[in-house]
Amino acid sequence: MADRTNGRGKAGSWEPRIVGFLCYWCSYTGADGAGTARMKYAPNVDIVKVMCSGRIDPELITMAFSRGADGVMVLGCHIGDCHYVSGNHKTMVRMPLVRRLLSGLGIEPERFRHEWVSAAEGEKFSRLVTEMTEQVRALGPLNWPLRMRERGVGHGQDLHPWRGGEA
Amino acid sequence: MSGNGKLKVGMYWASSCGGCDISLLEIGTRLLDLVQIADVVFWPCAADFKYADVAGYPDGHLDACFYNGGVRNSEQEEVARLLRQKSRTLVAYGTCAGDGGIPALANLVTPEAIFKAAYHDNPSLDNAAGVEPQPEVETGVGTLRIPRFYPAVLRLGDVVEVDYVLPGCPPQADRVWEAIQALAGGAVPARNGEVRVGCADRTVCDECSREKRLLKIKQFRRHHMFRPEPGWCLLEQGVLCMGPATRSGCGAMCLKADMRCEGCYGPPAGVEDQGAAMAGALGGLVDAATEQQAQEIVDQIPDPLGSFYRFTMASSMMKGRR
Amino acid sequence: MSHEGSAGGAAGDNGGGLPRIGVFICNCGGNISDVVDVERVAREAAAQPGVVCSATHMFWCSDSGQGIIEQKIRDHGLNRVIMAACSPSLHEKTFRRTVGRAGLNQYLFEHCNIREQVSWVIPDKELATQKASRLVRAAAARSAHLAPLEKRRIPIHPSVLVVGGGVAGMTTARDLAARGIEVTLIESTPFLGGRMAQLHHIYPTGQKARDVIGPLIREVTSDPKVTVYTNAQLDQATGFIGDFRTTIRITPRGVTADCADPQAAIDACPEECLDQFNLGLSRRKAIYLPYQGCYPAEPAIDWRSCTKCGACLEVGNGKGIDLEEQPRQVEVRSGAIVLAVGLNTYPLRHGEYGFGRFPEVITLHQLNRLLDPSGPTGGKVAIDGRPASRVGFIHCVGSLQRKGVHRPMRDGRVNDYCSRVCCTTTMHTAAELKERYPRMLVYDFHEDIRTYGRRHEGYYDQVSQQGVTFIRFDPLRPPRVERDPRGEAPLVVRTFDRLTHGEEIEVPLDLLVLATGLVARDMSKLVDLYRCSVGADHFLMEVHPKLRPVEMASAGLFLAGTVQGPMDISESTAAAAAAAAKASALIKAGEIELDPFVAYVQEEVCSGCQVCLTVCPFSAITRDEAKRVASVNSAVCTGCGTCAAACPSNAIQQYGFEDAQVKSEVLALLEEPAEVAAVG
Amino acid sequence: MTNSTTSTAQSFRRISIDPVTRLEGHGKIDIFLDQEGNVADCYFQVPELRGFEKFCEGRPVEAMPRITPRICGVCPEAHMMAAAKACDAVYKAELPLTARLLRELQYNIFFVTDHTTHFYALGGPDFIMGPKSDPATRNLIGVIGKVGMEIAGQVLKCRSWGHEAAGIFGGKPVNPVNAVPGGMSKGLNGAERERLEEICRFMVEFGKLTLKILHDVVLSNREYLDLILNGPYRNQTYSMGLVDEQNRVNFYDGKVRVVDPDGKELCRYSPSDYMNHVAERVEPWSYLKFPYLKAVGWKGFVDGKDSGVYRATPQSRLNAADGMNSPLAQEAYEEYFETLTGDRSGRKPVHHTLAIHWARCVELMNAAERALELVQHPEITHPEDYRVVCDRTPGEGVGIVEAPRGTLTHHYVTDERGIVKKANLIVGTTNNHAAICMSIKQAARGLIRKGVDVTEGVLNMVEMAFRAYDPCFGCATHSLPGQMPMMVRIRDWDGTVLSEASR
Repeated sequence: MADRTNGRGKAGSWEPRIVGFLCYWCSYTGADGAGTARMKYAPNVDIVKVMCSGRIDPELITMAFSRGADGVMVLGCHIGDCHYVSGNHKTMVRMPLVRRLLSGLGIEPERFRHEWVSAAEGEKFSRLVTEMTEQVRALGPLNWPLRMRERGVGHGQDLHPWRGGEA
Repeated sequence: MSGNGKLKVGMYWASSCGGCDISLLEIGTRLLDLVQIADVVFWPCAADFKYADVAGYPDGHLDACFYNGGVRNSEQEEVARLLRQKSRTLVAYGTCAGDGGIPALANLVTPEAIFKAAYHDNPSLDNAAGVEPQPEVETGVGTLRIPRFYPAVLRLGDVVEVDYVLPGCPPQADRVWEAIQALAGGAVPARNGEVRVGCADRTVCDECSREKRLLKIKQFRRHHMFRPEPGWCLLEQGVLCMGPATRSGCGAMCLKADMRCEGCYGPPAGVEDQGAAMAGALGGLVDAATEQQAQEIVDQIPDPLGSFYRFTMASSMMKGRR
Repeated sequence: MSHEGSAGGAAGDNGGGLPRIGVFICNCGGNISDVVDVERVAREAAAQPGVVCSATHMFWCSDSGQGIIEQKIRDHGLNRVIMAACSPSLHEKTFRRTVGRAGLNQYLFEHCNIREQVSWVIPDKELATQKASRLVRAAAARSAHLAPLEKRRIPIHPSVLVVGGGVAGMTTARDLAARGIEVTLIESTPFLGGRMAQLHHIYPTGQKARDVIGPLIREVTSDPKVTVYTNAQLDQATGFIGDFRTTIRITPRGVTADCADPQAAIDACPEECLDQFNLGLSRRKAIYLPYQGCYPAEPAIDWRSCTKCGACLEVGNGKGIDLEEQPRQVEVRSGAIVLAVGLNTYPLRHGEYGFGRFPEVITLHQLNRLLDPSGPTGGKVAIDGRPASRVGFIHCVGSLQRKGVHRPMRDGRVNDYCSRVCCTTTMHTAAELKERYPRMLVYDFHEDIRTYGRRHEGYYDQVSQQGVTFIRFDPLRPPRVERDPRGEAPLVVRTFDRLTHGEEIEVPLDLLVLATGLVARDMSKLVDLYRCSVGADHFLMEVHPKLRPVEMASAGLFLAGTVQGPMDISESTAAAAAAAAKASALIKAGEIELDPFVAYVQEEVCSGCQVCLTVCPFSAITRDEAKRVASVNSAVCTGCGTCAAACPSNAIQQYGFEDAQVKSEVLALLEEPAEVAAVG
Repeated sequence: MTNSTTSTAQSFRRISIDPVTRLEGHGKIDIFLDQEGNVADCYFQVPELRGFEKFCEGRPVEAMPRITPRICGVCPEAHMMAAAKACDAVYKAELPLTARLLRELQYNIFFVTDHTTHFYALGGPDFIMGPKSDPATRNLIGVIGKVGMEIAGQVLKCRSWGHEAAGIFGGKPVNPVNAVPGGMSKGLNGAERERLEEICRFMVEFGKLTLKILHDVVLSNREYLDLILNGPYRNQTYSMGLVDEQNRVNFYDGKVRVVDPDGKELCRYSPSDYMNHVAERVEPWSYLKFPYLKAVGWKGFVDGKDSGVYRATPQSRLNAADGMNSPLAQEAYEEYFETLTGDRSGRKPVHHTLAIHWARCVELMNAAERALELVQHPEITHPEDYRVVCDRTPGEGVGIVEAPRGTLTHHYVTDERGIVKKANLIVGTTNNHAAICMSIKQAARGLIRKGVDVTEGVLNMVEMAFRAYDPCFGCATHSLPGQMPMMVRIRDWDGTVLSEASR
């Protein structure tokens, strides 16, 4: 697997790239809480804010993996706490479905985490981030685009078509 | 245009089943109209033009070429490149060429596993020596060559630039005839990379006449294990119908036979990953109060990957297994 | 320090044409710049496509900072602004207004959190700077897809619903009415007054509780602007800020104003039950009045113990009493809602410090009833007629509990917080005891004493001079209460006194008073109806403890009093007044501006599959039968985006969180950074 | 393709026909000439593999009737029916009468449509236009011009009505969806039944017309008759076919019967123990496997009683049976055997490869008559009995039908939830693979000899050897899509390409 820093970590070392989808009312505020409390945790999870975990379309998750993420984390409000009543109920059904799809595609379960984090659980958030970063680091880079390129698969227009195959 | 003012058209088949070629015959008596306006200059299924003939044509000789089937081996890619060179308009005809189709389910398994199942681990096999097809074989009289087997099924768009995609498994006859007339009349939408023709911008639900009662799904059920109520939306009865996440154009024919849509017309206009779009929709429709209940209901779907990506594994974002 | 791209271009042409992005990175007075190399982030931002200027500043949120931003927007004709600073929950609104003042649409703006989620949590400078730069790059990519949006203007119905008829609820109702605002006050029990009515003397003024609550009740109930409903529970609630519709279920009272001789009816009633007002220390009739001068004046019928025998009817020949009264529903429309439902005392377990096993063990609250002349013992401190001459107090019963040391409550939680009011109340009550019975021996078993309030320390000094014996126990080895084996006194308390270096002592007592803590009420109904967020301690959570202490995350809901946590009466009324002020500001505004992040339908690709109709939690989406497509009612839509994720053809999108915007953000995070020339 | 020259002791000149055309699927023929210009050896290669057997694993078994039709777009109904029957076996479901009637009716209508496609579009042009006619017109469009609009209209009408019927049953004309475990997804109402009866009546007339065209154009032409009887197109192999209780040809159900080259019955087995009778060999130079009869054993690509090679073509079905189950077809059956073997009873098998076309027309006639008989059955429009619910625990099951090209076997093993663990498919054309290779070699040897100018017409006559089988390499290579047209290339003895034999 190519050892690219992809703009993260010290030159030469590989750092896991994890996309975190957080709902604004609970998990995002919880993450802020971890910040206010100056808790220290791994920098590998880049947070994408959505209003409710119900907005997280499985297409965003497959897109993240297919474009090079080594892990994806989805956080939402505990059931019953959702600012929009049942936004997280949708997430509660979608995520097991996504988990079955990803495991069918050979992606290790540790690369996809779905947890509930309330606005008061800054500590839980920082623990989840560090724990998942270490698990993904142990698994090594996923690097789906390169894997698919080796199987001769182009990504349609944006990546050049596969030139392999002698006459 | 050839000398006699008629269009020169061709049809080729790669990793497909021939259903698309037969679907061309499906236009029925309009075939006679086609014969008036076009000459077939290459159609292995039904005409004797050989490769050498195609190689002999000048570049851009064909006005339009229908290429059906995914690209599964080196020869199919070669023919794809050859036809691209020889055709002004290259149409990915049918879901296999556009999205990989059912053969692309093989992207869920490794090439080694396919060979093992076909040539080694098979109840009616007599292959003690463990012989496997080889790209090159020496015989007493000369070398025999067969194409190299690719590790994954590719969409036509993965190997050459495709002008239009005509989805469907196979494309519905009326849509095919509309596409042919458009090509003949030159009234085709501007090209900007795999424009989808012969289909609408909506989904199968738009064409399906079954009644919707806006009820949440309590459990998933398999069609042969219960008798679905006729006339009522199958998805709401718990049958995993891909209608909401499938482009329309086929006239919801399967639904008319009381069978679920399996997504053969590919993802709707604004969607890149058909399976993920369906997973998103199901998340909203299932009625679960607790996580354990949600897991139970989700586990009732026997084969999510095979159902959500039955026709579009090769055009999904993930393309296939690791 | 700023990196200027090409100047010029119309000032803020509102999103049209190619993006001209301005990136503003805040030092936050070192909070960010101590860890993140803000200059490098600015440089790297300047290299991103579409970015025409990037600049850093000590405090962008300062007036001078905001002025510079406005100037740069005009100078460079910026049509996108990226703010990389603190969390959006703090200053996103501030900077949106700044952008607005510069003539640019407020929603062509991205707020990037590089303080709470970067500089404060990543010690390594290099990693923190890379992350900040990456997040700015993603925000820039996302901003390119933004389009101008307009805030939604929702009219505010000019009335407020106050839930809870205790001191807090009534204070809020009074303050709102004083500002000319219609108020509906609902109280779940048959009488106003709440917990305060059960108290005797209250600190710090030493007045009688009822002398304070009485005038407040009269003031509130006589004000034409206030409509009071007692015996009223919340039933259903729909709507949203500016137009809440709450259905209230009024349980029958059984007695009306024209009941001629209520006391006769009470006397005639054969059924007796524990008097909850006196906390079970005495009994009362099924038809009852809690105390003299209560409001409403008519008695109420306790349907759990009334057998409808009809004895009370015969006395007043049936006038004014109706045993067959049916519950009724009332719908209340309000622009805002103030929750003042109060709290509960700690539920003592049977046998905890002997409570329930020995009659001589009572709670501090029950002692208050004993001291009250109109109370069950007419003011005498006696149990079953036996006057007490040796009284002990135990502090922190059900407060400052530690996991593993104290047994958790039924729901598995331990109250690890201090209930604030019990220490001062204990001191104040002990002082009254010593005043009334100077020769009474009073012992105070405590782990800690926190008389924190203004003029509260005085009670501690007074009690010390009056000769109360203080015994400090180790919380890991709390006092044990048993029958006195030698029979000198009903009870004996054994503990280790840390003030005398852990000497074990035994104290014979006639009466033991437990200073029980305070816990939250069951909030599940409120959470169901109004989606309030609840803290780990189950009290309702405010948006921000310092900046917005009495507002809730659910827009239009306010907190008054102990619903938010243990408080004494003065703190509770202060909070209630704040809630009233905030609510009236909302009502007086007449309309409210809400974020425009609602859903919208792209009709050309919608096929009317109605998945979104089933998905929407607020049924804000209906089907347009003519066009056979979905349509969103943007007034009802709260902007959660669930439908956008559910729509299988991506036909329904959410303003501000469209697929293109979120996807471009994710893609930017995953791409390698553009090569950054090392600009000086 | 550049190929390195191999200097074996005695070098050979290679003639390639690449791709083979007017068939369903991909294929390539390489003919090697020795110094004297005679055919030293000849290879028919199938260059494709898809892996259905592997990627069906993990799918629910009820998906098989909807996935396997994509093995072949020409005979999707065959795969759907075989898969549905295998599913019935997996769930041990007993189908009600109506369900069985509906299935056989749909299947016979499909048989008529499919045989029409081959006779007029794929195999027919060689006879109707002539084997050496101009390749540009030697196709369906040429046939339309030759036989005239009146007959061409009938051909196209038969095709479109056949597909309309498929549409009535299965919702989709190509790749139907309506056969499900336990029966059919939807029954027939009165109006649909009437329309189908009208279609079946037309098909019976069309069957007669086809037999007449066969007589007028092919059998009455001395040159063609001589080509059929005495041309290099004759392989003495075993014959396999599905037969009913009275050993009459049945396309949908029954037992598999095999007779030896002289007509004596070798075996008669039910679908579930197909593995005891048939095994498949693998050759390194082709993706397609070679089934043979276990009882006799694999002796290589040779004819005769002691070679395990068998054929399952329309001709083989007639050989393996003792007659047809409908009058007009029985009459055509007797005329077929009398002309080709002199014995009307059909006990003596016919081995003329080109005569398969004729047998196909006999079957077309039978299918049309059988369909008409079924559509008039009183129980056919029963409102309920078109399916049963499968509630037994799934296990293992085999389903066999006669695909137009040959006996089609689907064998599934599932777990207790009905998820396929193992799938084995022996498909119509695969049965005939060894025979096809032999026929092509025989034709090449017969037609290409020293001093004969290898023209395009000659090469086409070599291709006629495989077209008779109406091969479907999409099916054959269910593990392959079977689609790479054949190329024709002539190389000098040292392997350099002399010229691409362009037609």
